[in-house]
Amino acid sequence: MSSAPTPPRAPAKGPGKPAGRSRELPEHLKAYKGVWVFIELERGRVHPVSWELLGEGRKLADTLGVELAGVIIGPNDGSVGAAGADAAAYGADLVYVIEDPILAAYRTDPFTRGLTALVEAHKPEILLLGATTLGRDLAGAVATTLATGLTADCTELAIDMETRTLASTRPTFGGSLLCTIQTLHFRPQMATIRPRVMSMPDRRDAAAPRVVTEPLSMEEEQIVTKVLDFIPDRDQDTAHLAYADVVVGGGLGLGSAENFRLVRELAHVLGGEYGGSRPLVQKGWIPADRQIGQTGRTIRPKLYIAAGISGAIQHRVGTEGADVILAINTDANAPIFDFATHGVVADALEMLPALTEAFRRRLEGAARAA
Amino acid sequence: MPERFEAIVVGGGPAGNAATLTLARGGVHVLQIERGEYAGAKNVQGAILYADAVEDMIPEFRDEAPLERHIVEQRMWMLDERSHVGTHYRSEDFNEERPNRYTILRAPFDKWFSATVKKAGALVICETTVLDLLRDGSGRVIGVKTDREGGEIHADVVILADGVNSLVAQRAGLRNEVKPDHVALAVKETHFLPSDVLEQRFNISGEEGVVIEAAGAVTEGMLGTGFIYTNKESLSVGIGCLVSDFVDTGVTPYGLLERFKQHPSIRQLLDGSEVKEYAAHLIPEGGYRAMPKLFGDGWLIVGDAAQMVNSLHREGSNMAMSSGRMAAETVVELRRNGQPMTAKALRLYREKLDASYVIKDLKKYRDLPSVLHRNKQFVTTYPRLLSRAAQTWIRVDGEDKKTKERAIAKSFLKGRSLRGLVGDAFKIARAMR
Amino acid sequence: MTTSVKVEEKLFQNRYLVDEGRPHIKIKDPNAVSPTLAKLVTLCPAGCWSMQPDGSLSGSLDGCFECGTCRIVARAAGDEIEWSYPRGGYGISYKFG
Amino acid sequence: MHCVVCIKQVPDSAQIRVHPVTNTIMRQGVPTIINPYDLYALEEALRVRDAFGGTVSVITMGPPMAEAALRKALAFGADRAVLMTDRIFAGSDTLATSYVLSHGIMRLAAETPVDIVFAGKQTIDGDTAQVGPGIARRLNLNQLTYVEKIERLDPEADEIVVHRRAEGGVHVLKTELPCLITMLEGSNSMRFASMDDMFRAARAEITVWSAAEAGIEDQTRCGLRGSPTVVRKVFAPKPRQEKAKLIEVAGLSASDAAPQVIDALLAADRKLADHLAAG
Repeated sequence: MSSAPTPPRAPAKGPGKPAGRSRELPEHLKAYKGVWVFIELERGRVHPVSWELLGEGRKLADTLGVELAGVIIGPNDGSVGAAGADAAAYGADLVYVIEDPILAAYRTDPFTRGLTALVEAHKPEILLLGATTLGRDLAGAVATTLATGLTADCTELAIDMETRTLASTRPTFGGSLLCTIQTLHFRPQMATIRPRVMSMPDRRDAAAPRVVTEPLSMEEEQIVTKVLDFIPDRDQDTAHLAYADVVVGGGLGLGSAENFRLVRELAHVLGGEYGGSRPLVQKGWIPADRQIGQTGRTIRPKLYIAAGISGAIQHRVGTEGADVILAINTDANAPIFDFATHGVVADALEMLPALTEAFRRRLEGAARAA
Repeated sequence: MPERFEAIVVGGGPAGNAATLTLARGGVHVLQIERGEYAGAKNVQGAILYADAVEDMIPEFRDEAPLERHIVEQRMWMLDERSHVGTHYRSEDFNEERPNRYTILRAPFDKWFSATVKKAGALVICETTVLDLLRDGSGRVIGVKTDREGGEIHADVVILADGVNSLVAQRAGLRNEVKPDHVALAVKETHFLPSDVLEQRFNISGEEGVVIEAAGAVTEGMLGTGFIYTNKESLSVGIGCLVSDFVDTGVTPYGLLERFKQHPSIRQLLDGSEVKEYAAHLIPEGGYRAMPKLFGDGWLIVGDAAQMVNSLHREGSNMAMSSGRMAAETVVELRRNGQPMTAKALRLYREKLDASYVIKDLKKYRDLPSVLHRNKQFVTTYPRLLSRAAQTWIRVDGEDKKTKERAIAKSFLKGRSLRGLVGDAFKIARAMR
Repeated sequence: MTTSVKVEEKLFQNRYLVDEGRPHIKIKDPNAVSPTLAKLVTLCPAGCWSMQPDGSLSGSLDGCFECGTCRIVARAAGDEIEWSYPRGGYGISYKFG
Repeated sequence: MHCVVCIKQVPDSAQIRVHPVTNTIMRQGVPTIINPYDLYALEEALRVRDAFGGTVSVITMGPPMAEAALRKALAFGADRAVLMTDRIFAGSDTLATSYVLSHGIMRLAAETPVDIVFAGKQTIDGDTAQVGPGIARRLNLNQLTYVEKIERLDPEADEIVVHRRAEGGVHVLKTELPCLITMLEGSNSMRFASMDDMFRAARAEITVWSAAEAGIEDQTRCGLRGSPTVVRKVFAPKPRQEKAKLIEVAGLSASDAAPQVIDALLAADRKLADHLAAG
């Protein structure tokens, strides 16, 4: 049987030594300069949250009067270079890069080793990562290794000029409250930010960025975890309401289980997910994992279309986080109109197919033009 | 090998806790089973706690139990649609060393009581529902069956404290279904207010409390009462009527509560409060005549499950504790004398009840439920007559007092006729004898 | 004056541990709705029972208080109702009570 | 197989309300529960034990009242419960918490070697999802977070294959025991425990370890002093006041109204327009 786990590797002593609670930044922490954004590169594609964070990082760097850098860790198949050019186009002054074949697919140990080495060598004061499953996994490991502060799932970042520290705001207690957290006497100040929270910056054509490359001092034999396969979601029809960008929801106003088909069709055209309110689950029109609302899934999409949903408070709690909410209901004073951003007083059974058609024409038009 | 205990108590309310505490202290190997997530999760009450029943078992309860306020003022209101007439009794005497009446919140209180029961050595298991009783060939109860795998548990005696619905006794054929005119459905909300605002509104300070009982037009012709009890930083606001009346009138319980809250005499008391919970529960109202058989071979019934509530005086939880304690004392005595838990031996429980206020009070008011049930005028006609009379008497409008007195007397005669008035007085007197 | 009371707004404040997919109360024949069973629509303090357009009586028991009123009234009128408490720990869980 | 499950007692956040008028945070009567994400971790550990035998230990760091959460975990079927409680743990953020829990797990491992440490994906009150990774780093465990399914487990070969949620799909990962696993919500559903489990839980002794008993020498790494992050303030989000902007469609047929509705939506939010254009 396996031996007892070895005693914990003492985290790097260095900057992690806890200092007193005084406002003044201790001497050895002054060496930490610059704002870094981890560019999440997987299977040759960069997750858009990385560009959103470069936009936010630019603001923080300008406030502090320091440089903004992108950090790219990946295989040496050229995708890292391309990502570096894009990073510059989205505002990065320079990029720190580690390229190595064993970094083809994300694994905790090699990526943590690489990012930790870059931080210890070049000492950023702020390190931002996207709150994706990759970003959160990596951030947790790196923050523990560096024994520094990490705030997760932030929805707002600002600089507290009094202490030149990052003030990150995030939801707590299941989203019913917000709290502002700071890392006063430890560097770097780490934070993960949810996708689609920060706005996407404009892409400007920029010269190739300054690149600082570091080696990954690690061999494949040292890495225990192996990636056997990647199964894309297309194959499984599992509802990913919590992560969807577009959600179309149906309620009792649809009148019957058959009419729920209209909700699925619109969701399909928009490349989004479909779901419904609690009563639909009870009537068996939709499975429980398709339920939107307090006892179902909390959704935070860009667009939520609520068709024939009255908008009971349990439903509001689960959908209020959407950027744009279009409510379609025949009852003008249905509660849903109190928290939707846009409303159409009409019959969902007519509006849904019409919207499906109009969106299909609009999107095909856009596709042909691109 | 199924688990075996000397006694099993079904239910974690006042009756169940009192029984289990007394059994544990009496050295009985006892298991208590509660279906809620914790003791109190499923329990609802106004709630007023009368100190004596608790004090008998836990003399220092005032220092440990979560109590809200001790009651210094009792208001009894008779309401018509736009007014109330009533009596307020308040006395400095109630600011005494060991107050007699408290307002409580049942969830925290039952949790505290349950912790005391555990400390006394009883084994308490929550989140488990007892479905039925186990019997031997001769029909003697020898344990319970729960809704969990491997859920058959044996015991020499089972004390049923599972509340007004008394489902276990029904399923085991020990009693038949509860009747609609033997129970009241009460709905209640907990309204939160900053304690200083609450204290200003009710003219109290510190730990002092006010309770209001309201009857009359607010129950919209149904037999029932409303109440407002002051807690530390909240008000318990509720109203309840006979289930049979709700069936006849078709009034919705939540509509009744909403209109009660809008009544001119009540609205301002709730101004600016935030409702944190809406609850509903049945209350035994059938009194002595609705009580089931209380004991048998290997079983006893206590508390609401035995329908032991004296509704006129709003006494339920104290009767639950007293009956729970007496049932447990019976088992402790029989066990000490080495007697088997047969029906004959368990009759001792009934004898203890008969000798106590429990049966005496229930017998005293055994006709009251039916009298009130058949004479709705006590909650419809009289409130209006009293309110009119009060207004006639108070208004100074040049009419001479003799004429005013005659008008009031005439209104009562017109409202109920001489025979009706005398008849009502006689009925009430007889029912209270 | 009729007060339009939105029951589900009231229930939102309460704490329920819903036993998904295991309703604890069943009307034997929801399509044979006797006059008494029809009264459950106004009688239930949590508004669990509602008449469907096709005349049947349907119950959504997430907000049930387990008070027993529907059982008592149905059986008093001789109607068939399967009534049990939810599984241990599930259902209403009062914070104040 | 010896599985250790880290759980946390948290307020039932669904019950925390913001007063609509005064915007103050109303905390009265909020009960404490086991962090819901931890239940998926506990159920998975119980399934591993059911399949391969061995024991499931549950460990938490918190005030004395956190024992209730351990009692409940035992009631689900865990074999042993450890409460780490000490004044100096108060105010720990996730870094300090993972430091404390790592010592507790090491002491458990000294009694019986630990094969898998399970933790919830995150807590509903802290939501930082770092305690798992923190423990994995400190105890040199292979880290497998956001796991949807354990596909294969071979105790003899100390090998495990899992499905880990990634963007747009799942990675199938193979690694060696001992490892740390955090389960994704919805990956399983908690069992309804047997009567024996309930009895065992009600009678079980909860092991209580102070900092010293858990072998913690460097007390500056615990509690507030060991916590790099500091919560400056907690406040209520401003509720969305304005009502919906009604798009006028009266008199229009649905097919005529639809394009106007789309224009209104795209005009409202650039991100939405970019997203839909990107197809």
